[in-house]
Amino acid sequence: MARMKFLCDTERCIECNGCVTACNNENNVPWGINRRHVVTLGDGRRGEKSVSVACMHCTDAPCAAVCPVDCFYTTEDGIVLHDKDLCIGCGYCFYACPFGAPQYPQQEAFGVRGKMDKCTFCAGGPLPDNSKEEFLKYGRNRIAEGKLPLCAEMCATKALLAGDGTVVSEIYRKRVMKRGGRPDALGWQTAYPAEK
Amino acid sequence: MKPFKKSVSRKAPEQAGAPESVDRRTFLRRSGWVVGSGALLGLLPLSTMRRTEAADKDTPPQPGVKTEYRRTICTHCSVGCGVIAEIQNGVWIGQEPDFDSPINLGAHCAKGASVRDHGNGHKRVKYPMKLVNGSWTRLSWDQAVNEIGDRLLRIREESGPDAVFWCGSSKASNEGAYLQRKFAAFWGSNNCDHQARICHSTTVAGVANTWGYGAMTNSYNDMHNCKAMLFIGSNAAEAHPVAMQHVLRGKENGAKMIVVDPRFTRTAAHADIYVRLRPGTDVGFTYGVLWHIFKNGWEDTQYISQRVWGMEEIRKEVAKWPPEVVANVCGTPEEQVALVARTMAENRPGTLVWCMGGTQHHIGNNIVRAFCILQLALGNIGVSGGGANIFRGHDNVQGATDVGPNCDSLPGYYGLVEAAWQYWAEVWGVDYEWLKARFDRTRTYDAGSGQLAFTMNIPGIPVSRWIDGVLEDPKNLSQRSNFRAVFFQGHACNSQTRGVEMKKALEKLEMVVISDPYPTHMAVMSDRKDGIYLLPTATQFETVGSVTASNRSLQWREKVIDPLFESLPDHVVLYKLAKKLGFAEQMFKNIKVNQDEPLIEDVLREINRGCWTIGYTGQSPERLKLHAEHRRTFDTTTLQAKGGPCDGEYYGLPWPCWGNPGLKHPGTPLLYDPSKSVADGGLVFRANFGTERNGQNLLAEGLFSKGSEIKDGYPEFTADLLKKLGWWDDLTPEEKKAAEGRNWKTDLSGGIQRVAIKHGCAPFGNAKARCVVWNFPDAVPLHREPLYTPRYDLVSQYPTYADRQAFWRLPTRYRSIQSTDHSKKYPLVFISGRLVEYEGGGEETRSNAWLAKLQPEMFVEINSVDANNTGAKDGSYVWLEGPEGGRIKVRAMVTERVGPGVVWTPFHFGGWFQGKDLVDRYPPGTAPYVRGEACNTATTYGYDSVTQMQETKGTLCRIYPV
Amino acid sequence: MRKTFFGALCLLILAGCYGPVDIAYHEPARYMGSMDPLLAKERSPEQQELLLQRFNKGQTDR
Amino acid sequence: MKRYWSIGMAIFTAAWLIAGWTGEAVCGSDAPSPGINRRADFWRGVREGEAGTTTSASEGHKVLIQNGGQNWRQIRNGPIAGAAPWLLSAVVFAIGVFFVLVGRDRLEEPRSGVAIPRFSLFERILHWFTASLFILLALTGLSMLFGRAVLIPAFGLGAFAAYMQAGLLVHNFSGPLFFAGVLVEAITWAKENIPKRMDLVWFKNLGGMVGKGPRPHAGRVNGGEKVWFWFMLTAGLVSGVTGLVLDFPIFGQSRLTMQIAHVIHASMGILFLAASFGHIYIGTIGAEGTFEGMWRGKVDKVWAKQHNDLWYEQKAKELHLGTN
Repeated sequence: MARMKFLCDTERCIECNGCVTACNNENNVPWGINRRHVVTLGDGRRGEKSVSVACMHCTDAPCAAVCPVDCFYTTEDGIVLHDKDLCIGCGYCFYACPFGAPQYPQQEAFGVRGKMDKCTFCAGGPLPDNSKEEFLKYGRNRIAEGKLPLCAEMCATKALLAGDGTVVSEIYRKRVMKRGGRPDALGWQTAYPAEK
Repeated sequence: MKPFKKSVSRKAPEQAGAPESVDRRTFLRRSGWVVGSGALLGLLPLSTMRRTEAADKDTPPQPGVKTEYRRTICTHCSVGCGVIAEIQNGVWIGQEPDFDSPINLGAHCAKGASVRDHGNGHKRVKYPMKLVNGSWTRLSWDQAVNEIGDRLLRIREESGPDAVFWCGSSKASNEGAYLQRKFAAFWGSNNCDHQARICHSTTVAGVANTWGYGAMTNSYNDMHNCKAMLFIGSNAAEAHPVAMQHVLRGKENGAKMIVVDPRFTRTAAHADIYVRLRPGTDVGFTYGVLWHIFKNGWEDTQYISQRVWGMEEIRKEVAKWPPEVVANVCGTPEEQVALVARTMAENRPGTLVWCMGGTQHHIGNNIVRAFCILQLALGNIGVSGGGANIFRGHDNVQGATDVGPNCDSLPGYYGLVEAAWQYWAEVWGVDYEWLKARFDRTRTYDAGSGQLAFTMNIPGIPVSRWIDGVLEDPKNLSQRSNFRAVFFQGHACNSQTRGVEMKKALEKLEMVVISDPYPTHMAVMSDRKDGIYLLPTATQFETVGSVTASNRSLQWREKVIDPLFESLPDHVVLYKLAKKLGFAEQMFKNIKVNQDEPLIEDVLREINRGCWTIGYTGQSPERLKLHAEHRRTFDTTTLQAKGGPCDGEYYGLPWPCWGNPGLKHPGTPLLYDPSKSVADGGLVFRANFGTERNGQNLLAEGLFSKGSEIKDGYPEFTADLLKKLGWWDDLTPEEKKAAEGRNWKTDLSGGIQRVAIKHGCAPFGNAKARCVVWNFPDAVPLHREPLYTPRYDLVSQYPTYADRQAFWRLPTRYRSIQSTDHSKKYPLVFISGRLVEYEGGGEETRSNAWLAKLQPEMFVEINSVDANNTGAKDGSYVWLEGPEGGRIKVRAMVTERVGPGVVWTPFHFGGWFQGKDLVDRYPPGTAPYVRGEACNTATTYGYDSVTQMQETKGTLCRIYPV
Repeated sequence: MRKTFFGALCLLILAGCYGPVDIAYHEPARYMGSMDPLLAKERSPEQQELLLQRFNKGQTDR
Repeated sequence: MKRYWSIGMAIFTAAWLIAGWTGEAVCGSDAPSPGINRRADFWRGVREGEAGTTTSASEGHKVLIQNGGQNWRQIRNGPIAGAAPWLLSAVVFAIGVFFVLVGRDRLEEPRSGVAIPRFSLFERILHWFTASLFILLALTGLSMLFGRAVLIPAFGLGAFAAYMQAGLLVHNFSGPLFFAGVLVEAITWAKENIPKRMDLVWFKNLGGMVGKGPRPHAGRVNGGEKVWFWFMLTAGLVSGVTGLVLDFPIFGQSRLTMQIAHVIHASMGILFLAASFGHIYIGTIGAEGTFEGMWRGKVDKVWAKQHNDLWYEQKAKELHLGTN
């Protein structure tokens, strides 16, 4: 079975925020939430690089490990999802996540945060696929429709890849060979440490 | 108990003023204890999702409801990305990537990925309105058209037809833009213009005068084949993000990427070589590169001898630009210039990309010609992987330039001479005398250079200068009166310079009509209390039409949704107005009108019938629709269809697509590429400047396109030439009748073009490109210091032009401005540019919640050195003041993106004026989410010596803390 | 006696400093809440094939 | 595997320190050096958690990969979650052993029937206000830490999530109230809890509870109670302040601050709870007659004499009870 992964090719990412907007569009993400964002390091200097990050759907997901109510689950192809009906908005996943993926619709006094929201790899949540309820809580379920996350599908330069990890890394490997450098994809070591 | 509430809220804030969004802490402190027990109550339904969270997701997809897919083209830049819209019950519920489009392959930038929000239209102008006593009053369409029409007719009667300025749009479809030009013609004025004036007008003039056509020569996709790519004054990563897909693939194929820019842009971040230069010194830099090329003998001598005229005179000028001079003038280290020259010479073919950084100068035409000359010297024009890839701005700025509202030309670059008017009167099927009578015939005026002419034959006042058309002393105008009314259809006024004077001009006008989907900066920036009309106008997603991408490909747009609220498409607004003004019947003679809606296909057919000059004749609506349907059959590098019903044709029939649609010309993917026959999309340089100059041959020598029966240069085709060649009898009897006495541009049967192509010849002749444009102020491109220059010491050596009395109907100042040294008081060079999230004046993108949340505030980029010198702290407000007194209040962003001595701002903001947020002046509910100072409030005077392009990439300013 | 007691207490506390420090690979599709129908759907080879095709169509340089 | 994490932790600490020193050096100069792609600098920046620029306004989004999260997870799920049950049961066990070996500290004489007022109504309200909040906080806090391991298998995900949602709310709202209670207690009782030399004697004799030696002297508050007071104040302040940091995520505190605050809060909470077991034991079954002092506000003369002789003498004078 395929293992779904995200990969952002820093040699191609131009910080156009197409992925961010595609996500907002497809999942109707509310104003205060950014399921995906693009970070630029070394801004305005030689060696400047931009990277698009969202939930990386880690093999060993820290969010799932620290969730007090165990609301996370992983699909068979490695997509990390969560159940908003169980989520209590405690913020632990936000502390634990290396990528800043978990977001909350509110951030108020007395720790009121609302239900955590994060990238679902466009795979919805534990509700009937492509139902209205699923859309309203989690956004579009493109995986059930046989499509891949819209951020990657719409990436302006095809820097952001999403899909079967072996295929993704093969494409990336070819690009790296062509460019003559060594592969150094962001977040892979953190999200997908060498499997046992 | 009243807990705090943070700025994170479910809905986009109605009044999301910039400061709140950026300085979160300040906002928190201010918002304080607001929520009350709401936070507690909200949590009561414990384990269920709160309904309120879902409330603003206004268009959820409905399971079980039929989803329709409609295909359109993104309306935000010239790349021409395909968009697939998902529609349920007429509501736009989703957007899918258009993988089959050979141009974007499904890719989108932030703007393209956000277009569905236009289908929500929260911030749109919802019904016609007028400003009465400072408040917006609702009107019906009939009332609005009647009131506007009556006032226009009165102005026309009192002051003549030239007293109205008709501003069209590069964001209209080809058909809409064409009707905007035609409308102005039938109203009786050349005072119509659009964004191309302030975008690439210098390119169009300079490049067309060098080798024939003023358009991008190759395509985005062709950049896969480059060996070198030189970007000067182009920030493709933010202005044309999807083009970067092709650029970066070219780079991965081994191309060397060079970025020359005053600012270290996102594009520069991907470059192999980045070179900083002082704004406005592009000519010097280019000559510096040429100096090395000539010195080392790297120029393509065979190419030059066969295809280029006037290079010797260039050599003389280049000799004045040795490395130390370049380093002094441009501020670029000597070894970097040498490296660029070597890289371009060793990696051929190489392409040269430029955008506003090259064009928006008062010597813009010189700069673009210098770029052309560099490419000619290297033999890079007319080859795959080479070319002058001039990335254009708006989605249809190419098409609107080709066939739309230009004050100096009729559709298809036919000019304004009497023959051109007669020709178009014939195409339009109207009596030339009737048309002539529509214009001001009371007297003749100074057409510049001393001759007198009627206004029908004098270029109108361009959009960059409309404020002078209002404010200038009428004695100095080459027309009867000042502007008394303006009609802006799809143009943001905050993209034009001299905001303070613009405000004055707006206040002096009798009537301002804004026909736009969103209330623009124009509606709020002045202190007017009445006389502004807002006409809700549909976006291009709510109508059909064709659009020309930067690579000259035409693409068909399907209608995605019905016009929202009471909006009407451009062509319907124009029809209603034409009807009121009494020339609808004449204007729409060849066009079927269905309940006030002209049939778009008929409009395109009329364009096809008339635009022979640029080969807009083969792209019939049927062929364009076929291309859209079978777009997956086109190769993504060559853009040529392999198999399928479009076999052999190029995607979107890039113009020139010669002859009638029946000729099935495949379009021309690369301009001036002689390796293909003309019938297959090959071409040579155009013979547009005669056959000889000073006894020297201007026609090509020993170079011709594949399969040409004339094995040498030849002039443009006319009936006489056909007869001389003995090809006259290849015409059918009907064609002969139509072609008699005509040439390839005016033969309405298309016979001359057909026969020329049949014999392998280009209808426009086969000539050399010229490096010396003798009809321009500077025949050989020269460097001249900007009017407001930081290097005043160089003014004596590189002075500007003398002032001109009648230039595009207006006095235009050069020396009188440069004669004052402002560099002491205003030491910083001020340039502007694009943000990826916004576009143009930015109203529609700043009204888009998904984009607005990404860039919530206007800012100025300032180097840490200047920040320390001026006391500007990162994230704090500063005043940026231009030497003409306009000033803007913006946040400082201290960054190394700009070098010392240069500051940069984005130009998309509006809704503030000199420190004041004008939010309460917008009609209720229409204020954009994000508002900010328009950078052009602080920009200054300065216009190109050929096209009146404004000088925004190189003025001065000073900065001081608020 | 007192020393023994405190010693035992310290040992007990130290013994408590044990946690699962291995990487906890979460078993896929083990989810104790209400069922996500996607999990069953994803198992079908057709769905997997569909996704792969989509990938090759959309995300490769063509 | 264990080594993996300790190495990771070491690298993190080192990187954190280095980032602080060399943050500027990473940026380097702007001198254009054509053809050089400073890839290494970029990845070093990422590893060091260097902040970049982003259009997202969300907390932490400027950093690409934060290493703190994994460390926080390891500390919380490892030592804290691992040691806490052992510590708590060890304390309970120790009290049990003490109870079996030493037994209740009974009144040495029969009750006299003479009641001496010990705690005012205000003091008692204050004590029970704080104490009940403490119990609520302890229960909900423990549920956050151990509910997943203990309660979910027993009650199921849904029921636990519903309980925990309410529990979190209770914890978040009662925390600041408890903190306030602690502060008022501190003001009320600080003066009489100032340690004195005789408290040392009290400790030497283990409060006279063990063995048959003479009872040590004590004022209104004996040495053991003083220790508890100061511990309570420290633990209350520490868990209170860290709790507020976590409870009000609206002042722009960083993720790292909250991670550190959480570790301190959880550890302190567990220690507080463990210590409170001793207090509860002594206050209820551990020493006969003590509970009524806080419940009814009065103690028997015998109790007072036995436990707080100096205070008793003073009280006796005030109340003219005579020396017997």
